[in-house]
Amino acid sequence: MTDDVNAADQPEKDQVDAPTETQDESLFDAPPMAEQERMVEAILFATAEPLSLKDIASRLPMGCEPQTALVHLGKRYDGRGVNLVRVGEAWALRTAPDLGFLMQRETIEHRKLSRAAIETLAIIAYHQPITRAEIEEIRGVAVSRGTVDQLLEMDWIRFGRRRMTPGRPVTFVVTQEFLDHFGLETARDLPGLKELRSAGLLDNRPPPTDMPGPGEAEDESQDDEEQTELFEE
Amino acid sequence: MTDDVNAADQPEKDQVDAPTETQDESLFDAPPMAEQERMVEAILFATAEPLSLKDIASRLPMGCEPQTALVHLGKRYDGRGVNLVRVGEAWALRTAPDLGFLMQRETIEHRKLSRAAIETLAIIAYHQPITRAEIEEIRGVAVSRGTVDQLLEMDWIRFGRRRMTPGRPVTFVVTQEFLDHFGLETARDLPGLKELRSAGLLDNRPPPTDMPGPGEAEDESQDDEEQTELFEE
Amino acid sequence: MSAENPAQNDFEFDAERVADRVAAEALIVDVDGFEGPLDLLLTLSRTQKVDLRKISVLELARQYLAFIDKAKELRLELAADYLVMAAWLAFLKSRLLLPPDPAQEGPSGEELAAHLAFQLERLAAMRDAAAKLMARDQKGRDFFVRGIPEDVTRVRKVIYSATLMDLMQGYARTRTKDEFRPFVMDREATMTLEQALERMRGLIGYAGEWTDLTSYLPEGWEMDPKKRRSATAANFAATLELAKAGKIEIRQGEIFSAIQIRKRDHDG
Repeated sequence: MTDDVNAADQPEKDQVDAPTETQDESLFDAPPMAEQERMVEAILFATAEPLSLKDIASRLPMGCEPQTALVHLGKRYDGRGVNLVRVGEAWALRTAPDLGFLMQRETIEHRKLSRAAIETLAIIAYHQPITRAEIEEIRGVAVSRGTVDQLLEMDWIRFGRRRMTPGRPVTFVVTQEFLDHFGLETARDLPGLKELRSAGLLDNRPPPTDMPGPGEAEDESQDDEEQTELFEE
Repeated sequence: MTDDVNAADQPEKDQVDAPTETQDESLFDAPPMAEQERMVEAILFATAEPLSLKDIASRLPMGCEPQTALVHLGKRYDGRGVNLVRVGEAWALRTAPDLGFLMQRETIEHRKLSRAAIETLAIIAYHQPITRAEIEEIRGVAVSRGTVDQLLEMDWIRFGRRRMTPGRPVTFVVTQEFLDHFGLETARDLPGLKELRSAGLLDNRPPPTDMPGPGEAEDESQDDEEQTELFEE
Repeated sequence: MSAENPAQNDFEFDAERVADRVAAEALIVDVDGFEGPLDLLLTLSRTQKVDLRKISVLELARQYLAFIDKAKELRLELAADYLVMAAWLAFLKSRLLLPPDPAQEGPSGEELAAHLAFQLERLAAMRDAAAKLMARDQKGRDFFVRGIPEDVTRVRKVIYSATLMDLMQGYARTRTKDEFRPFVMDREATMTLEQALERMRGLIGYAGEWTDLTSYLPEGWEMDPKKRRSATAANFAATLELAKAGKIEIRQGEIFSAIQIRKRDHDG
């Protein structure tokens, strides 16, 4: 950062430095540079907005060289918890970017996943890899972008291979994170429908469609294997 | 001039680096002390309010030693345009008082305090914890509700513990904001406190009977204990 | 000027009173400026031009009373505080002037005077301390806080949760295109413990001899395997309850053989 500051400053600095020699002998007896640096430091600390060189100069006693003082200050704060940064044409002291995490305080909120998200997730888990069109077919409703995004963001699903079908649609699969969350070793550990039914979790009535009906009407021969395996009893 | 600045820096850096090695061996993989110092610097820099050691620690990674970091930081800012100051049990960065003249634009216009308010404030600061009746005894007049309200509103005084005397009167004490405002590390640093105490002028000397006064001569004699406690050195 | 001794000649005494009156007149202009009688007394004490510790309380009392007299003369409205203080000072003055009466109760004139002097000194000290306090470097005037505070931002992180059951139910819902219906026991073929117990309590009075538990199965529950299982289990649980309550005895010859019960009070 110091380098930036210095580099950026250089041309201007020369201009400002030039009159220094004459300035020192001037009537106004400017404070020593170390003092000027202190002053610039205090001013930048206390002001509510970044200050231009002109602003700084206008606050300093006559004969000061804010430009030079800024270079010193920049060096002094180089690598510190606070840095001298240039904001457009102005200067400010800011906390170091790498310490931004100290300025945040996380509040964690637990929320139940929406029904749409659970259903989508379940379909992906039971039928992976599965395309969005397939999910919609199973659910009978469109899958909102938000739902998929949420599941992706939670790192419970991810994109799988593209289907070798027209349009090469992307597929979704569940992640390791998903398995960890639900305490599963593999997606195959998910109970099959028959188990759900015999465990009394499902109505005994025969389902309206063939069970399990992976992929339906689609020609994804390469997936059928996994799929069948998944629901085999 | 640049040399001065650098030279001034050098020894401080060495001092700060020193404890790093031992730190690295600690149980909780705490960041090196130099890094902790940067963090404390950033945290204090970012806020206008003094922060307690606990506040600071709560924002640092586990295993950090803010106390030590503060010592290093205090040294680093010693003599700078911004200083590390202690405010009661808390810490803050404040511009050096000798540079106040540069900050006319930042100057906050305080509501002019009445003579009664200033006196009441001083009496509370030097005699805390003190009841309203005692303040009135000292000033020889009733303390108006408005005066106390104003001081409370400015956050310079607050209610302290109740007195264990008949009527359990409430007491007043000064706040951290009071210390911060007047640049006091602790209430013990009040100007002339020692002299006043040794002259016996802070003694709680109950008036002989029949003395007139708005305080109506209440019997609160066992407060000396608290008083001493507060100002003990 | 501060004459402690009351035994002065009349002329001096009068001159002093005149001076007091002049001073009082000057003060009276500013009567609103005083923060109570103690403040007035402190101001008056300044006119003695001595260290507060050496103040003549008697003299002060005289000055104060002169002030009050003057105020009355000018028909000025004075707050009650001032009059109370005047009365008290008049009393103090007499105490100080008269030889001490050994029979008198309470603090002596000197003690009262000393406390008044202490009060004045303390008030003056507090005023001085207040001035010193206000003369200190002050925040927002002499030193300044961070101008661009970067407040701690609250980052709200939402953690969504779902259980395996949610997942399975969700799947079941989509696959059956129907609401998930939790499994409900078919009450038709179930006998509860309560029902069996109720029934057994009624029957047990007749069980004088060892009787097979199976014979207690209610009518209509013996044939259907589901019903029989449920009734047997319920009856068995009921007999355990009754045995526990000391109502019956249970025996079983060997493992898997018939369980028999009988009434407890029939000794066997």
